[in-house]
Amino acid sequence: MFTTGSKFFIGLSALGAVSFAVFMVLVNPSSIGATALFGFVPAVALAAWLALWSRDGEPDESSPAASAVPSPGMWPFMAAAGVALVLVGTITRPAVLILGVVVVVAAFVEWTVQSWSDRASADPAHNADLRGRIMQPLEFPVLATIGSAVVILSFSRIMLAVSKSAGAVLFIVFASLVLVGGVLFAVRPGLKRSLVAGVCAVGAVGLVAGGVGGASSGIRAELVEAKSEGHYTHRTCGPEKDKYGDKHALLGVSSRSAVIATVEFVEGTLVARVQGNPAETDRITIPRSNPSSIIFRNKTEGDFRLVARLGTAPVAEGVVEEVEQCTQLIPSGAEQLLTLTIPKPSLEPGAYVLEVAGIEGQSIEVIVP
Amino acid sequence: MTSARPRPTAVNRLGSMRRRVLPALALVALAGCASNAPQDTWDPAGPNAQMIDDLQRPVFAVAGIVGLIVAAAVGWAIFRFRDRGQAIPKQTHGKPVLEITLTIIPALILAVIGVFTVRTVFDLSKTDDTEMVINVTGQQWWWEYDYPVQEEFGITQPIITSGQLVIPVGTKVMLRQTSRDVIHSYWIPRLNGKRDAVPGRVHLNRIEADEPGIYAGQCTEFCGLSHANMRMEAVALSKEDFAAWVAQQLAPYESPADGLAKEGEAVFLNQCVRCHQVNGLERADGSPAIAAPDENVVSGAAPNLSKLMSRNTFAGAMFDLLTPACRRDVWEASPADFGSKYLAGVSEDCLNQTDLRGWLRNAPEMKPMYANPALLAGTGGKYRGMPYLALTESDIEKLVAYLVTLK
Amino acid sequence: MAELVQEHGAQHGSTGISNIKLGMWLFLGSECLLFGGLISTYMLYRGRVGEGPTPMQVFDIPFTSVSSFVLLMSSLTMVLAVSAAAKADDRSTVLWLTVTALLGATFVGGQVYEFTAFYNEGLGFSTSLFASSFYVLTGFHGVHVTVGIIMLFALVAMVRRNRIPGSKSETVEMIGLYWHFVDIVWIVIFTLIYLIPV
Amino acid sequence: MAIIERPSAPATVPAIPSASLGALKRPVTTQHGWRSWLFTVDHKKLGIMYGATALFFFVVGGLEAVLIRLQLALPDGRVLNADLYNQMFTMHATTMVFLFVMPMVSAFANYFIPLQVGARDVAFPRINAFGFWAFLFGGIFLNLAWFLGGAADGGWFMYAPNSGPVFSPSHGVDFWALGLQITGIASLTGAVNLIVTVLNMRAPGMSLMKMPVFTWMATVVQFLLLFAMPVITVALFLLMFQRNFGATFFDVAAGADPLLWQHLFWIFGHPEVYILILPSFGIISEVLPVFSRKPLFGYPFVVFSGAAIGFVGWGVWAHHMFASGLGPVSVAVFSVATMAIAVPTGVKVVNWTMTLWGGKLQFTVAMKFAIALIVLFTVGGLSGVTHAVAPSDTQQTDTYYIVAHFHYVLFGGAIFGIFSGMYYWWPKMFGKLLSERIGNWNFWLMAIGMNLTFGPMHILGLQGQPRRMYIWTEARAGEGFFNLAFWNLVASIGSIILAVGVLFFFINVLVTARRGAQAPLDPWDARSLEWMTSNPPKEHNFDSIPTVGHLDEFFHRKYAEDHQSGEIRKVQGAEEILAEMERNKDAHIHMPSPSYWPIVLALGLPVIAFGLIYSIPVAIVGGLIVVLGCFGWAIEPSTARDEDVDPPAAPSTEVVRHG
Repeated sequence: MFTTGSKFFIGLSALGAVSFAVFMVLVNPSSIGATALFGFVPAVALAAWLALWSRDGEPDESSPAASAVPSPGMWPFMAAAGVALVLVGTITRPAVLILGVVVVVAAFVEWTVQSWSDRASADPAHNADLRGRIMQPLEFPVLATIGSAVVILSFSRIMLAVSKSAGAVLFIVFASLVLVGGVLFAVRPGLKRSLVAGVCAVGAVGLVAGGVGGASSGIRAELVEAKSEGHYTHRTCGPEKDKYGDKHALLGVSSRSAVIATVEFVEGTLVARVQGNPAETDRITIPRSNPSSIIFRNKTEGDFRLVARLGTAPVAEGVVEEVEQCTQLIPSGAEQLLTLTIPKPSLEPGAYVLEVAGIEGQSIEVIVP
Repeated sequence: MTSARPRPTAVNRLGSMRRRVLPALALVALAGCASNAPQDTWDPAGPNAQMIDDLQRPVFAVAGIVGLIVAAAVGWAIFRFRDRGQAIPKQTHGKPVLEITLTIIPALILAVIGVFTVRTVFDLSKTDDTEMVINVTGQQWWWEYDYPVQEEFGITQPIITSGQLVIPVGTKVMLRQTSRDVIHSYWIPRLNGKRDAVPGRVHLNRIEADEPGIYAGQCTEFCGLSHANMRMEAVALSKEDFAAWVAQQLAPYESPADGLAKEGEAVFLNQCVRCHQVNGLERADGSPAIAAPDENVVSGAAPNLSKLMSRNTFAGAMFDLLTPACRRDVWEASPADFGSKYLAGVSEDCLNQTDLRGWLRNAPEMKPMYANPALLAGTGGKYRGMPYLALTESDIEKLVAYLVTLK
Repeated sequence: MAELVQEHGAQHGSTGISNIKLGMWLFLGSECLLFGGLISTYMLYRGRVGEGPTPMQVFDIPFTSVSSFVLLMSSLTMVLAVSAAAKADDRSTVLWLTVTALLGATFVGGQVYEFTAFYNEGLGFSTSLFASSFYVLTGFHGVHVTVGIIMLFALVAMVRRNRIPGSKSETVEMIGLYWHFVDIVWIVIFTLIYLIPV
Repeated sequence: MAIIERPSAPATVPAIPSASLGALKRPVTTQHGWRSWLFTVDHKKLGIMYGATALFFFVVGGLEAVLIRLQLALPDGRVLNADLYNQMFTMHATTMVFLFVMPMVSAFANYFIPLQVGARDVAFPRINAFGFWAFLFGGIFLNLAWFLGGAADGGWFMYAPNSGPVFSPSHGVDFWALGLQITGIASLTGAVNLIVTVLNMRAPGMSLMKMPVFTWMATVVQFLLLFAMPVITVALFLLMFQRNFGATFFDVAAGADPLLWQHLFWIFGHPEVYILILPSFGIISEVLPVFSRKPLFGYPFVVFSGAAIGFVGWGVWAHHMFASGLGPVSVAVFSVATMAIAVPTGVKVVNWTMTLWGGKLQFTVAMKFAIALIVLFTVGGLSGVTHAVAPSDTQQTDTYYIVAHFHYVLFGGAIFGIFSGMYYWWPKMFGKLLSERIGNWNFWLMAIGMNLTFGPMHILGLQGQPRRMYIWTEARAGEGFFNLAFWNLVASIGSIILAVGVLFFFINVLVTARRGAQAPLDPWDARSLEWMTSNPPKEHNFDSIPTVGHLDEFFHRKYAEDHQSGEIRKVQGAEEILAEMERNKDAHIHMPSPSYWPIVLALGLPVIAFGLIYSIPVAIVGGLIVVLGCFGWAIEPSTARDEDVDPPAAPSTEVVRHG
């Protein structure tokens, strides 16, 4: 029952499975080799199954000879287009190359099955049914996935390329078009099929074109700048306002926060309370090398920020830099969490302090034993 | 489960029940139990553990009685209603009144227990009358204790120690617990129930010891490879002895004059200071030698070894610094002379040379730790616990001579 | 849950609800707990931004409002699809299912855009607790919408080729339940994450 | 619902052009051969496969337990090293909970719920098959870690941050998290399936309050699973993202709170305890009445207390965290809530005892296991009450006292119930009675071994020996002959006796399979619907679906009460009842056809998981398998025409497959 072709592929697949197992145990399961072997096994198994099922492509002897005229198909064209994409891809981008390979493979699979089923019997309807039986379980998911991926990707590329406000407008426009189209088609059931198909095709092409255009023009300048300059991740610890970092400071932290101490700036004075001791203090102890979270709460009119001055650290040979960590500028009535890890003990008093930026004479000593 | 010690006044009224049912049950239980188990949960030695004990004894008694009743009922049913050829019984589906009664009775018992439980929970969580604060930091696989400045106890600068927690008797001590790496749990059964030490949080745990002595404990939250070896001991000293201990800890560092110990100091400066701090130790150029441990160790710290020989244990209380005979002498000392024996520290004769040398020779072999360089990819090369240092025998000789001087 | 579709068509059992619909209801009950867990995680961590951006620095409320509205509209079109299926109007069913799927895809496209923008503004997956819990919560929702889109497209294919055994409207309704659920979850997420200031 | 002929299809539904799609035809529906098992969707076959797999994992988990006890028999044990010991106790718990007790419950539930409610199969047979394969592959995946660098070593509770990438650098925890994720999917699908079956597919006349107690308890469990599984799913996802994708959920340096894991874990973990124990309550509520020849005492109380346990079980999770620093208010609340749960549990114990009371007791092995459950579970329940008392719990938690407690509950409770069920239902499943003689050895050795192993742990724990320690030291063992060293040794000896006791069960199975005689139709003079069919049941369960008039329907058909004397007399035997059912055989019985897709779909899951650990492209391959599997499944009708199966099956006269 096993055909020659299938035996070859089955053997190859078994060999692949064995080498995958050996490779995994002896070499390293996370290496690229293991991955490749892993992909190889099902691929060859699929080929084996195809060979087995199509009896190596020999026409079924029991059925009358296949129709002489093969059904018209677009797959030769698709294959050619795929090859073209591969060629373009080799000189431009790897993504295009991969797309081309996928198209070529898909076209060949479809083409093979199509021509095989054309020869299966003399009855075209039966042949078409046969083709559908094998291809539909593959086509459904592939088309659904590609369809949604195209919409999602094209759309997000367009949005990234245009300006922020234009993006939102575009979003509304696109969604409205879809909706309006739906309503239009629904209330006019008599519309010609070709017209509907045409409108949809124009929409799809437009979307893809937009996506390609968006992708090639790149993301908008504003975002590129935010990334390269670290707008929101870089914080200056002075009393002045950072243009980006201090915009929209946090108003509160979760009430269930696990904190080691609470520091409050009440009417111009800085006070601390440590976990387990309700009394106010101006000294808190933090165990060395221990990530410790402190809540800073601003109860004074105006925006203030808590700065932890954590001594100095060598940045290069002979150069030391002050180590400091800070919250954002916190508006009155708001709070923020500051998580510190201090690796070295504070040998002399005042080595580590918590201060409010721009306020003199108010500080809380941090003792690291 | 012996408790010969006189107990403070009964905390709750459930106690009265104890007098009637306990003797019988205690007799059964006593027969099967070890005597003097160091971590016995039924042998309280301080008011917190006592409060728990006063609650749990009646609960156990009630549970035992209920258990006996059920067992007796089942046993009787098995005996009485076995198939002796009797007719098929009437197909009754139950008696709701009986059902409801038998639902309400346990509910009532539980309600009573619940009331006392809630009261004890709140009594145990009281912290406002704390007299002394100690910060406790757990890490793989030992405990660090630091005593913040508390003038009333003569602590004028922070004391950092490990392995043995030293507390004055009759003093309400609050442990502020946290952790540097994973969750640990601090448990000295004879002083109080356990409380987890969670990284990023501070948990409060109040203990108080009635009498001088050593109270054993053990980390009870699974914390990795050497969880079983993460032990601790609480040492209770009389108030005078405690003052002496504080003075001893605060005494300035004395560099050994010369000889083997002096050479040992050099080895220490060369090898050990990378992780271990000895307060007051200075390098040859007069600069203070400060450990920078977070560069090598995941949890970021190694035990502070100042006054090492004033403790009785090392390596997370896994090994004794005392020989077995000397250890027994300290552990079994009467409350009256315990203080002086403990404060004497480790003399050269009493030093447990075998374990200490073994430890210096190859620590990971003595205690399972993630110190194998081959397995450190996940931690970026940082190890947990003490690594193998490849010290020569002569270095070990010198180091032991030096360590003995750290008193 | 497209696989549920086929199982036993539309028999009505002891409860009067068909098996597939009862099964879907139960599954959605379970999903509530899944999102409950993720939302709790987010609520616990939402203020913990560390050195990274805060929510209000990156959020683009007008945009997200629009995309939420689009998702809501897709619920409406889903209802139209169900009613078309109940009237055995295959053409309208297919049409409204497609529109629903397209609106859903638009929403997911918006989310992909949003994530990319946030990433560029410094909010990486491991930047802070807020970032991790935000991406996991909204990402899970996005995955649910995506699965829904694939289910809708599959349903379109199956309706067109008459592959649905048993009652078509029952099946469309079951997928509709899932779709409405995903929408409702989004309303909760949108309110908690975007609208309530931290 | 595979039973009833499809109601007249709406006019809009055209005939399906070709029932089978895809290149492969459908697998055959023969009753024999490996293919009949691999592609089956029959709830009975799946039940047996669940059971066999679960018992295999029981042996694995048992061997792990014996190794643990050998290591701890003497001080400073050298059988295992610390690393291996930590893996051992982690995997012992994981295996026993997720790969033995839970699937064993699935086995019984799968097999007997349709039979007990009078249905021909479960609501979604293919999803049922998928559930089994997902469980099997998940279980294998979990244990693969042993061969790929070491199993998980963080304890089954896997507390963060000890389970993070820094503190557990091997891939063990990854395999653990993803393996549990896969078995979790299995549990979830099973839960949906069984609840729909119970709610929607009961035989005519079977109201909810006429359902057998096992079905009731199993249903409560499915609801617990339905709502508990997503919570652990979230926790496992967070852990997976933390370990493999650099998320910060449990990273304290980023400000995280490690207690988040504990809450998520125990919100799942506590209902999980009831998931493990309630089915066994159900089993013995079937066994006790049968062998007492008396209905269950207070059926509604048993049912409602079971449901009450299910509800209250959600509000007590934090009692696992009394020592973790919750604050006195939470501790007090959870402490009281935990005590409240003792009330419905107590109701059950009372009802079982009262069922025995006044009965005509026959001490078969099944009955012995059931009675032992009452006593042993009571011990475990009462020790549970002692640590519901939070202050007392701070002394006991994480000591061997807890180990003793939950083994009395889970071994003395869940596992004894499972064994009771096996002896009781074995003739139903396989048509042969297990030997009572060997069964007695099995029971007594297990009972003695169990008490010797876990009894001393009460003392060990109360005298201060913590759990999860790879060694214990003589220095902390106390003095006297009965010191902790003595009790550790006793426990280890007990574990060997226990293992031998379990071995007798497997001997019994083998002996029965080779030499056992055919069991009579109604060997126990049973009471419920599953006995109203042949042994083993036919593929379609019942020739005609019975109409139910009573709780204990079968009993009431066999026996009648004489109104004058009040005497209970047998009016007809099982043979006559069955013969009558066969006479009234339903004209058309449509059974679902076997399918390839469940196993294909389930196979994709471990591939995805494997890819997440080692290499993303592999995960994509797995994802493709899953997507293709879903579509293949979706376009395959649940029942196939004869010519669509491969090779074409001979048209069966008895069961008509419907195209």
